[in-house]
Amino acid sequence: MALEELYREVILDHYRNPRHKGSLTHAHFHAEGQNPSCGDEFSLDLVIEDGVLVEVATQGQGCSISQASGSMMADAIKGKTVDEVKAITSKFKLMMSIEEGENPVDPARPGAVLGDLEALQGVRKFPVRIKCADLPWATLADALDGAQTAS
Amino acid sequence: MALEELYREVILDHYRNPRHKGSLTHAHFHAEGQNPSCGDEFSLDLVIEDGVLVEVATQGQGCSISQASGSMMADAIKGKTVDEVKAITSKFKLMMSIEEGENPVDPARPGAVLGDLEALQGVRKFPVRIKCADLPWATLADALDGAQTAS
Amino acid sequence: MDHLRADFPILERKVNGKRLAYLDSSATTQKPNQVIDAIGDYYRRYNSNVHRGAHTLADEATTAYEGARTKVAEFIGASSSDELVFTRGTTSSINMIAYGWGLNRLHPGDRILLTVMEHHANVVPWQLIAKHTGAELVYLELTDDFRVDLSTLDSVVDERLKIISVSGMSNVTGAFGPVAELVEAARRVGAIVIVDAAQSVPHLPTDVTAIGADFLAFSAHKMLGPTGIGALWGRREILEKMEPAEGGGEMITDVRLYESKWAPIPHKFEAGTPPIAQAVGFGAAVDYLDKVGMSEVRKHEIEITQYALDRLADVPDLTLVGPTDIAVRGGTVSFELGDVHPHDVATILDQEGVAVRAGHHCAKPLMRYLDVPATARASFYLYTVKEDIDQMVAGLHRAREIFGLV
Amino acid sequence: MDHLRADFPILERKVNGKRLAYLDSSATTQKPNQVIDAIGDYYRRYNSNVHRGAHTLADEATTAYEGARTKVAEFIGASSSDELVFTRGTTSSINMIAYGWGLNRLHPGDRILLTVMEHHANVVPWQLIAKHTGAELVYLELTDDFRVDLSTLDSVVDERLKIISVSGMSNVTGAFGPVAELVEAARRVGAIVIVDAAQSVPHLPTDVTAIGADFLAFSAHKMLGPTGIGALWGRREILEKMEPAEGGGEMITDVRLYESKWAPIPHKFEAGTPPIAQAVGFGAAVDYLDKVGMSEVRKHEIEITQYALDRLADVPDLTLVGPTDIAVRGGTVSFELGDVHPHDVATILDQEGVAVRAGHHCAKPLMRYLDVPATARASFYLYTVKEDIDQMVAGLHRAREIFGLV
Ligand SMILES: Cc1ncc(COP(=O)(O)O)c(C=O)c1O
Ligand SMILES: Cc1ncc(COP(=O)(O)O)c(C=O)c1O
Repeated sequence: MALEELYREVILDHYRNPRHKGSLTHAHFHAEGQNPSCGDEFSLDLVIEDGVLVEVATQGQGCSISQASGSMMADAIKGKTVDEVKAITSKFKLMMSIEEGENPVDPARPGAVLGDLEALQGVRKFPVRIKCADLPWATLADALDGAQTAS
Repeated sequence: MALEELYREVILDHYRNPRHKGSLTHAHFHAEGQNPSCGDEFSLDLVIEDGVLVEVATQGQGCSISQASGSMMADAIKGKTVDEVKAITSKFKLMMSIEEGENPVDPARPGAVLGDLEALQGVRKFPVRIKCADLPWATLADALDGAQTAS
Repeated sequence: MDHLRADFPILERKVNGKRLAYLDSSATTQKPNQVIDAIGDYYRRYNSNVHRGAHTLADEATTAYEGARTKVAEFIGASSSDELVFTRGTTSSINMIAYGWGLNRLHPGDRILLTVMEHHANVVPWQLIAKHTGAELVYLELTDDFRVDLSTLDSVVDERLKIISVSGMSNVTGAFGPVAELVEAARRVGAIVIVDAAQSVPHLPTDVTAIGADFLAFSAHKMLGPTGIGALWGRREILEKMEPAEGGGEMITDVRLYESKWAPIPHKFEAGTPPIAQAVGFGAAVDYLDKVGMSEVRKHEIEITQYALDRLADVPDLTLVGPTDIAVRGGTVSFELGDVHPHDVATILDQEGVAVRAGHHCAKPLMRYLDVPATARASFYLYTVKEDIDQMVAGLHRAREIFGLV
Repeated sequence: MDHLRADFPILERKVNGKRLAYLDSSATTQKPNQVIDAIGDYYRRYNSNVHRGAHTLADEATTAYEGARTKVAEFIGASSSDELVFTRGTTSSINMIAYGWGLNRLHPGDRILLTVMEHHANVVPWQLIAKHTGAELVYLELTDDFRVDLSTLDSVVDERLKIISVSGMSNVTGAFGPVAELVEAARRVGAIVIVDAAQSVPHLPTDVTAIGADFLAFSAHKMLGPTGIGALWGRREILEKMEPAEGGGEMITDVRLYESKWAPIPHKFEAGTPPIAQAVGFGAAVDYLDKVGMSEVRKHEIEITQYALDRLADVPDLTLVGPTDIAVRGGTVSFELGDVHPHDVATILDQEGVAVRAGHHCAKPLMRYLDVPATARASFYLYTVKEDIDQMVAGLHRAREIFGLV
């Protein structure tokens, strides 16, 4: 049933125990996102050194989908290069069909392509909730834009 | 046919040759009326001496019904006492069914009660035009109110 | 009232394969056939622009439009239909006062009194006007039982106070606003009182002359009527003094190149082609409510709300956000469910055919004040039945299950 | 286009026992079944408030509402639907610019350029803003053939000029406004240009990017759509800079007690519950016009207008108030008939089933400029047929008879 696919255990786990929670006080790039229609919020602090996201901290408030998506995203991008992060973002958006193109996730090998994030596939059956899952990623794009402008 | 009843010859005559046209330069009571929905205008100058409307002057611009009604009204009220004018107004309004009550006009004796004004009875079949016929009378009421306040 | 449900075609709909339990009437109500058909009939038979015409259709449309004004005016007990301005909704009504009265009459240091439970429609316009005029906003807070706290009222009622604007019923907590007390306070210093009646006029018998306020603002779509229209009732003397906010056709007696003369009330506030079909629908909505009777509506809502409060009290982990005393509240019921986010509650309920809102309900200052990021909200109307509540409660149990609260 | 008439149920109506010849489309157009049914269908199947919901009906209503925005934006060639704000009509659209841009940006001595042929909707808002800001109004006059006289233009184009607002087509004379010339002039001094497109968008193929103006304002009800909704198209950079006029729900990202943050365009201009059913109807209207094709609409109107001009030229005592050259005008035909007052003309025509307007057509400055107290006006649309014109001409002869002009 669709609801069970949406609210997988791993999602509830990330919702209740968000990874990399907090904020950074030293030099970093910061972005904040908000979903005006539901009020969900997500903010992101990044430290980028030599093109690598060495530190990631997130804060947020909102539904399980937006917050779990943010937590999983933080997990997935930490320690990656900016280019790798962009590739992950693109795969994520394809998976959520926010961008046109084929879903890169391999059903035969669950978790192989996007790790925990693949649990968010159930959201596709709930089109109104896609914007929840996307909120952290839109915030990430803002933060990376900021980093690019600064460098 | 209704249109012929509306546009009786006497109405067209008053429309084209309005009686008592002009304005007064000496002491008088003045009122202006306007029908915002169609733009018709009517203005009235009165000299009242010992309770008698000794002079009446009108100016206006608008459809045949409003202007003829004004011309006929001027004819009907000139030389009358304020009380007589109020009685005429009341009869006119009954005839036009603007006020509740019985039409005072006697079909057996055309013109006996309200003179030329009775020609306006045809307007009753055109409810939207009743406000045209009423414009000069509303202006008259304003002028008389002004006179009353002044005395 | 169960028999009324047959008048509402949408209630026969299935949502996600389930019976629709529409519990979102505070956002907008559903419409009976009588209203939908009145609108269709207008377009099919006598659609025309109003007021400006000398042809039959224009006359019929004008008569229907002005007839609707009379109906709505009578519905709220106005002494004259001239006091009833058709607007585009509650938001527009309040903005009309803000720009028409506030912008022209407020000065630096003047004060506008609001409460922290106001809808954005009764907050943001005043922020805009405060910025333009230098006036200040002042807020009343809430008591522990979600009612407006009047203990600080006397300290803000002085000659600086020019406007009080308060909601007749909160669209989050369901609590009634202290309209009578604020009217009394305003009279002491000559301030005007505005009631945001978006949630009260649809649900409570209303008599504007008894209320004693200067303005009442409400929306047709929250009382069985169409979207796109609302009303502003104003006391005659005040309306006559108030400047129009919008300029355009139909609201003038004369326009010259550099100046214009306004039409008499209410038309001076109705610039441009009005929402004609919507007025016709609004009139039909009011006819419908008149026929049912507003005290019957209130009676039904008391019953259904009490039932809902009782059933919700039995749901573990559920916290009500609003007063429990039915005498001081309407049928808008906000709650939290453990750590299940309201948005997730709404999604799970939707799968069960139950339509509720989740979020800040356009009342962010209230959410901050209460320190809840969002609530789920169920709201009722004359077509709500116990079965709807039962369906919701079953859905809430399902949500608890899915989130492992069981 | 005759076959389209079957889509318009009202055209089958009899008026005063006669076939209805509806010649009042400049005031408001009639609606095809496709539009009426789209509205009914909305209320019967998926009525809900938009944007704030997590339930199925809210999602469907939001999709339809935003879908309508895309349709209307594409209809006028906008590059993005974000540039399309739903308003309550042309009047509201222009007031929105006046308050959102004018009130916040104009200073004493700044100038607003209008023409004497503007509708009150494009005059009165600027008078209000001039009063609030100390800005001045300046007018262009007309040439003998009822077109805007550009010979004085250069003398008013200087750094004081901040806003130019002009009608795309006069609702009295039918003359097109000199939009291209004014856009060019505005560019020289950095003024913004607003097109009151109430009469042009419904009748002419429109491509906002080609026009080069900054704003276009129009009404659904004049283009087969419902009353109660219109649109404001604005250039993205300008919309992003412009302040909202109305405050309320749905137009914010955050509201605190003393300040708020606006939502991105277009939502920051859409305070409160929008006209949802009306947007759905507007979308259906645009679908209908798209299917017919706007160049076909214009072609048909050229044909019917030329026919009308020719037939009216044969009516003794009749004076046309508007240009005779079909290339510079649309299908709105004003005239005088000897000393028969336009209101009387309209009453007589109405008895013959012919619906025309009479009066000042919300253009009093123009009437004064032309020194005519009122005109009768016949106006056409895609459903107008030669038989309508013939019926009117017969009625005009009857009017001459009744008034003894024969
Ligand atoms: C040229 C023009 N501008 C503005 C308007 C005002 O449109 P609305 O009444 O729909 O706001 C009209 C129509 O009445 C018009 O013809
Ligand atoms: C209390 C309250 N005030 C104002 C509004 C705004 O009404 P509308 O959106 O119809 O303008 C609403 C509804 O959304 C409301 O509940």
